[in-house]
Amino acid sequence: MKRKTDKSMDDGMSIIVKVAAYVLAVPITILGLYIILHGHLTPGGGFPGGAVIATLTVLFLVAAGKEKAKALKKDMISFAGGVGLVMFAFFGFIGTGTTFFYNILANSGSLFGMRIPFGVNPGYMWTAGVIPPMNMAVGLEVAASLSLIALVMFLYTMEDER
Amino acid sequence: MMAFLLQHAPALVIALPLVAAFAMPMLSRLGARAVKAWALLALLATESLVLLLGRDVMSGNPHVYALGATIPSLTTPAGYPIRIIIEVDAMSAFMAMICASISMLVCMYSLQYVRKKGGQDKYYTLLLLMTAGMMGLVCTGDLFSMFVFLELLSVSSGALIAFHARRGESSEAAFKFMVVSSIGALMVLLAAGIFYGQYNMLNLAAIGGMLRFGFLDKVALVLLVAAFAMKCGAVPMHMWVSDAYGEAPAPVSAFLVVASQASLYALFRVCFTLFGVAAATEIMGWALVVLGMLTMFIGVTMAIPQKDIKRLMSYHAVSQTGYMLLGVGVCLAVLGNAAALGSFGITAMQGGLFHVVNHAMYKGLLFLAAGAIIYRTGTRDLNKLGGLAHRMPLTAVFFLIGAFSISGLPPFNGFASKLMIYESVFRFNPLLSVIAMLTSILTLASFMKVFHSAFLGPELPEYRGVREMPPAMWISMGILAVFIMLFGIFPDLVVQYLVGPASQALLDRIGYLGGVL
Amino acid sequence: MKGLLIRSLTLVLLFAFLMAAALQLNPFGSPSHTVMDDYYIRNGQAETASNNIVSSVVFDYRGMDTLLEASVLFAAASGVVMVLGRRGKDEKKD
Amino acid sequence: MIDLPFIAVIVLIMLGISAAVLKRNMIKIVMGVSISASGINLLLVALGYREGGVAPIFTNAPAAQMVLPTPQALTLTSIVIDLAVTAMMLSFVILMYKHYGSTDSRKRRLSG
Repeated sequence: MKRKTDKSMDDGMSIIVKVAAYVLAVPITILGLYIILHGHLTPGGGFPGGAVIATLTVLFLVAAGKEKAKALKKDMISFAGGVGLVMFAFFGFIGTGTTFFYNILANSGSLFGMRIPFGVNPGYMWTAGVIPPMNMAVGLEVAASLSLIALVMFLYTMEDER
Repeated sequence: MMAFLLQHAPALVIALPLVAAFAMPMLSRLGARAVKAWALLALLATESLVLLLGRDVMSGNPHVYALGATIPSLTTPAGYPIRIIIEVDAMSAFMAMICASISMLVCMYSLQYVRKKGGQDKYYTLLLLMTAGMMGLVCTGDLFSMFVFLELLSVSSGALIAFHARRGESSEAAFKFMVVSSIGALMVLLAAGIFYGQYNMLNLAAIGGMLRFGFLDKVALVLLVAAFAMKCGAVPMHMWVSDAYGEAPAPVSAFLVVASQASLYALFRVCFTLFGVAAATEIMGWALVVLGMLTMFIGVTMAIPQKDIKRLMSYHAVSQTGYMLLGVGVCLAVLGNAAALGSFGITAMQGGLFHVVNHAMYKGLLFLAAGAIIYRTGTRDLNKLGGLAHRMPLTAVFFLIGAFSISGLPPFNGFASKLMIYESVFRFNPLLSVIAMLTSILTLASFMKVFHSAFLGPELPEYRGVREMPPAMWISMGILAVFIMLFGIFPDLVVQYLVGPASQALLDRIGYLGGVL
Repeated sequence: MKGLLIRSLTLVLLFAFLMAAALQLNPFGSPSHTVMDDYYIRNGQAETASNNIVSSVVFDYRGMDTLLEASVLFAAASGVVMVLGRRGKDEKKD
Repeated sequence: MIDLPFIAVIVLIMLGISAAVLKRNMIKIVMGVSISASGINLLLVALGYREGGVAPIFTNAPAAQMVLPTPQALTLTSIVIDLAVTAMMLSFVILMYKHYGSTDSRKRRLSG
């Protein structure tokens, strides 16, 4: 079948949308990073934060259009996802001296190893052992995977019939 | 080192293929050779670890592993399990050995089979993820983890079914497979939610220990059995099997057989371990038996008129699943009756479980042989094939071994397990045994037809240039064929050392619960 | 239209079945057994040093699930790239 | 007392499954599976609710009973899995649309 592709969409949307997208990109990134880094203190974590960062890609795809999207490297995004997961599994493996997935950093006094008292407290950044690094790893992976899915689907559906 | 590996083996058998898959995007930059070597290496390591673990478990030493606890055996720090617990008893080890061995052989076969097509690194990534999902499904002792592993298995196998995505039919088969398996997985999740709401536990053993068998538990039982029966391709939901097995690349089809059997394992685990005698065993057992009979008979009758070689084999795969359901269903039906259980129930179950491993091997061999035919001739239409025995004698021999084995001819392994099923089922209900034998005869007839039309007859001019398959393919098939012969010649040893402990473990509900609690 | 009838009948049966189950669940807002979750709330801060108990369940007590869930997403991404992202004319037999 | 949340959840699940079973449009089938997954997620969260409870996070928490944390963790997991499954199924629908020119499941080639 023939699907009509709108050539004018190849370069993305109008300048207004583009500028708005670039302006929005900063707060979206900051929000995503905040959600990832404070996953052990406030609602959120690697998954929601990663999804927020992945919306950046979607925004870019919609605003910048097909030609710019083609310049994104799928291999690199996939690589980033793999790195995130290997990091995650690594933090699982370093506990293997005790058991797989043992939280070896918690209460150890080292990085992220601060003790916290029981009960309500204002929230300390350097706590929770391997949970914050795992959040970061998962955030990287989720952002990469979702971006990759969005990018590939976008390119495939925008592609002309050959 | 050995003791360390053995202690952490239950977690490592799942983690190894996973990590190998995660590292794949990095290795793909080094080229296709590195990807293949890495995948094969990872699966070899998994296989050796599983064999190490399996030898220990089969000698009567089940492993329990609490992930993230201060010591692996600390399952109940407060009197109840709070972490995910991997529990490997003889049954789990039995299934894990099947999964690991077949995945390794499939990977070896794929090295040459998927040579010319793009997306190889993704193919091996998904193969490794599928292995991890299967290993997890058979090893885990946690209901929610079971759901997650099931989804990992179905997402990765769904993608692999659509490997030849531009054909259209394969994406259609994959879509159908994904819909069925995601609805099945959602039913498992719903059952897990029901259990969680009642007992505040997700561990299989803990739930089993607290089971009251009220109305909600029965709902959960029905949901779980329906979901896993759907996933293993029992009859009312068998339509996805023929599409998925038929459209997937041949090595993936061979692997999907094992994936279905992992679901079958989950079904048995739920019936025997989670519910046990508490379930209305008579009704449940008969339900499985009837399901098995229908699956067996409808599968084979739909297979006979097929023209597509892989589609035909898929319907036979459905039909063979019926034998396993029949054998284990008979055992479930007499579970409350000690005399009947001792005299034929255990034999029926051993027959069913023996058939699981045999089916994985001969169906794998048949699918791989079909793959070899497709690889060399480029067609899968039986009407177009013919006279291949002149050009591909090795493939013909392997196909014949698989065909004899699936039809239950001595001295192949299919005969050994089918004989055990016939004998024991005859004492339960003679009619069922007769139908099972009839199905076997129909299977033989169907495969003789295939063999005749694909391999025998005069050499066709269009296949004059066809050569024997490349070495990696026949080596992996040869290993399967050798094991089929060995299992057929020494069935008593296999039953004694592999199937016997597995069936004992499945019956030993108290032992499984006691491992955790 | 026989197939439609069978499907609708199955759906109605399933609906009745699940509804009967829903009416039997614990009353909303007061779960009857809470031992496991009380353990998390009581000991989560001491054992994992995380203020967010959900995080400590996700990444510590049920860490394997999370690894697996991330790998499901990874599998989906790999699968989507594999089926949609391939360029070139490498389609052939099988 | 009738527990409205649970009834609503079952209605949602059944809506999704009905759509998946009865609809012809494949996009709607995907939507149906997604809806029933959401229904089950809601069921999990509803099972863990305690009357008047607050989120199980100690950072500046008000002094009240906390709701159960496990269902929230399970829901988080299951949402991501559902997302992955939906992405996978949608890509198959895209492929089929490209191949057959329709999202109608009756136009498919495979039978049975």
